[in-house]
Amino acid sequence: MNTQSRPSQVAPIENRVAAIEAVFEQRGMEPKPFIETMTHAAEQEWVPRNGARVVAKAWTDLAFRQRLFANGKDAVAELGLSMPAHHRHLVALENTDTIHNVIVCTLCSCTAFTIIGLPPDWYKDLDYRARVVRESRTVLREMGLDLPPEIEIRVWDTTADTRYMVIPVQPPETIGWPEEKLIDIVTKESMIGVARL
Amino acid sequence: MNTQSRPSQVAPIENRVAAIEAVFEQRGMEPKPFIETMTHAAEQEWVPRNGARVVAKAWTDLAFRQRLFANGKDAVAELGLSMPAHHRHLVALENTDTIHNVIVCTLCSCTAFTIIGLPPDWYKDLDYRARVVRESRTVLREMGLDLPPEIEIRVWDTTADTRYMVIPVQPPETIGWPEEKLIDIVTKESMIGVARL
Amino acid sequence: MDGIHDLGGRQGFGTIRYAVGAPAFHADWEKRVNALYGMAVRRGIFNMDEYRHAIERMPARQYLSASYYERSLTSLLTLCVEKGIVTREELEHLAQGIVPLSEPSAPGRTNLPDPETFQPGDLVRVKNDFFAGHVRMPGYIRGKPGVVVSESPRYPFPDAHAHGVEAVDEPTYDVAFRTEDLWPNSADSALVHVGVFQSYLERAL
Amino acid sequence: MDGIHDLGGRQGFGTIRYAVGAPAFHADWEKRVNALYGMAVRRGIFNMDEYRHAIERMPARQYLSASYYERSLTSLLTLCVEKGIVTREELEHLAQGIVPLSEPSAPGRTNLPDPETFQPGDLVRVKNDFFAGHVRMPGYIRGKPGVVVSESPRYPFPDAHAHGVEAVDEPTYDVAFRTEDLWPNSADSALVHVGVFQSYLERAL
Repeated sequence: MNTQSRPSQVAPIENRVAAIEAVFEQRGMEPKPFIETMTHAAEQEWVPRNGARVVAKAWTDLAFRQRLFANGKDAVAELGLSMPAHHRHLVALENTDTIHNVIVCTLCSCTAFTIIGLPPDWYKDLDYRARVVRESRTVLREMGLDLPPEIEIRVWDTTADTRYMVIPVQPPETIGWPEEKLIDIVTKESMIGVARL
Repeated sequence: MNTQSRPSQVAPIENRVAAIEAVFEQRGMEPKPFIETMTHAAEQEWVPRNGARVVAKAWTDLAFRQRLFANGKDAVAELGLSMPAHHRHLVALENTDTIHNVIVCTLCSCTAFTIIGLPPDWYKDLDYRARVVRESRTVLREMGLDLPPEIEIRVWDTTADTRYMVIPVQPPETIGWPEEKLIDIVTKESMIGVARL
Repeated sequence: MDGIHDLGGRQGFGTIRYAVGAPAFHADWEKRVNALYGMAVRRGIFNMDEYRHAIERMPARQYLSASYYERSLTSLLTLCVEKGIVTREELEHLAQGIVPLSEPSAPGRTNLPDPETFQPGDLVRVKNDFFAGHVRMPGYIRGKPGVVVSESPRYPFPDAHAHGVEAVDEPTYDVAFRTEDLWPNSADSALVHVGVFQSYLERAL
Repeated sequence: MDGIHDLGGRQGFGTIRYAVGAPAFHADWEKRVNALYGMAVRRGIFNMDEYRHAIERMPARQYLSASYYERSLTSLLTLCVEKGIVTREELEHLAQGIVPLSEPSAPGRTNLPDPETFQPGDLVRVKNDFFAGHVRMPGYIRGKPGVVVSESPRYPFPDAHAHGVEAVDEPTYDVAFRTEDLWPNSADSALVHVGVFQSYLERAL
């Protein structure tokens, strides 16, 4: 390609990514190890099991549960879990027999990703962002969660840098289970609030 | 193509047009002569010269001008011009030295097309529809019409089936010209209101 | 419906591709689409409100990426399928490919209750009204105050007429809104005149 | 800005492509984009508000047709050009093709005057406020009444922070809105909780 003339076709997306990576490389920013570290974190460290540990502990340890609802960020730190500096607050949302919480970010796709994992594709889709604030019950039903009419819905739109996670209702048949076993039953979807357990 | 299985690619647009034309043909609706008639009308009959005749007459015939502002549809009928049945009203908008009118249809792209001609491409573009109601002076300036601050802008959003046309200010140097010569200086753009003469 | 088509006042759009004497058509198929939908209206297969609504019912991404006449074609094809003129399968067989159609419609509604009659000069307010079907109230005037400038002939109520619902024709009013009321501190100063159906209006207190 | 990104409550969108255990990434380049923008933030090339705003500044059609990580990449590239890290020409040379970027930004603003402090239980109203720059007030709460549920730590005021404008951090309030107030007769009944910056709120009378 002649650098003097502007190209006529949009560059393939892989080329565009490679271009900025090359720029960072040339500027001495050493992007490769950072990409490796970040990708490892995204895939191995920021996993829904973090949030599942929080939930299981909140189910089994009443004092922790109270601390979690009082100050989520401090409480999850007790379990060795951290959040980015700009996430200054974590609000744990308590589902009950009559209240169901669900999380969205209508303006972009913010989440407490270090705790509940990076958001799944559908969470970032325009359809979920547009619809769940206005048609929460309908959308949840379409997603397989048909809530009885006596359960109220609370939708949390992540518009500031406060982050949310849903604490699902513990299934009654699991009362008394050890914490480790409880961790295994908590799903990412239940912590976003599009599923109950 | 096997009719039993669904196709996997979107059909080219020409194919989709040909498909519905073939259906109309099969149903005995005889689309071909209709297409010829309609296309002839769109290209030869619904021309801005119609509106230009209305404007030139309004400039030169005060009684007609008054009838035009009182009932646009009846007035243009005097010149042998007609509008579709669902266009029940034509409002002529008088530009003055202190008022400038401009037409848009934010919800789709409605126009008095039999009078001022089918809308140009940019009139139907999302950019014009989104911007001209909120940033009228800026948009007109970008389009080459830099209105002095003492001229007020009135934007007409065509949301019902009433239709609009702008009657531009007659350029002072053309006062006294014969109607035929005046017709030649009236542009489609000036009757939409994105230009003055 | 609060669809993506309701563009008035939305920001992030760009320079208008303006040229004096710009064409209405860019391809032969566009002329044929323009004629074919006109033929369908002439034949009574659908009316203009149904036509406009079927455009609005296009999936948002398709609406924004399609050209004007592709939107027009999608409406024509959708309504011909919905009205039983042809099946989607037959269209796709004829077109040798997928034929994108609009989404199904929400139910329509009749004229709103307790209509008020207005005179030029009356202060009015657009109702704080939301409706999932076809509506000709652009979102930017919802709840906003304006002044009645004149009355137009009666038209079919679009919220009914686009849905095959029986309704009476009703007056539309030319209502002038100040951009200072529509978008405070965030618009060029102007009056915006909108043709507003009687059902959408209430007297301003 | 009242951009196309402000999707909450907009109609015409479809079924959610939901699957249990759905992935965050679909391709290797997405992971690299996620890391590279994170690196730029970590290095102080831009902050999260600038990042979000540069996504919103994408031309509307591109915004709606791009995938999540393509939007993310476009923001990263735009800001690296705007911050002088690289020129568009160099990017296009390296990428061997056109590199779509976002549109320029409108000016930012500082915290709004006369801030009020609220307590849980207070009735508030979101100001009828319009701003062409970055704003974290979704359009669906504009002018609407709600109840303060709690207060969050102070955050940088996004309308300033996204534009390099000096401003003080300010409280955000968890405000609960009834869908009956947001979209009367046109929504599933629910409470919608939004994190609202102090500058956007006024006391409800």
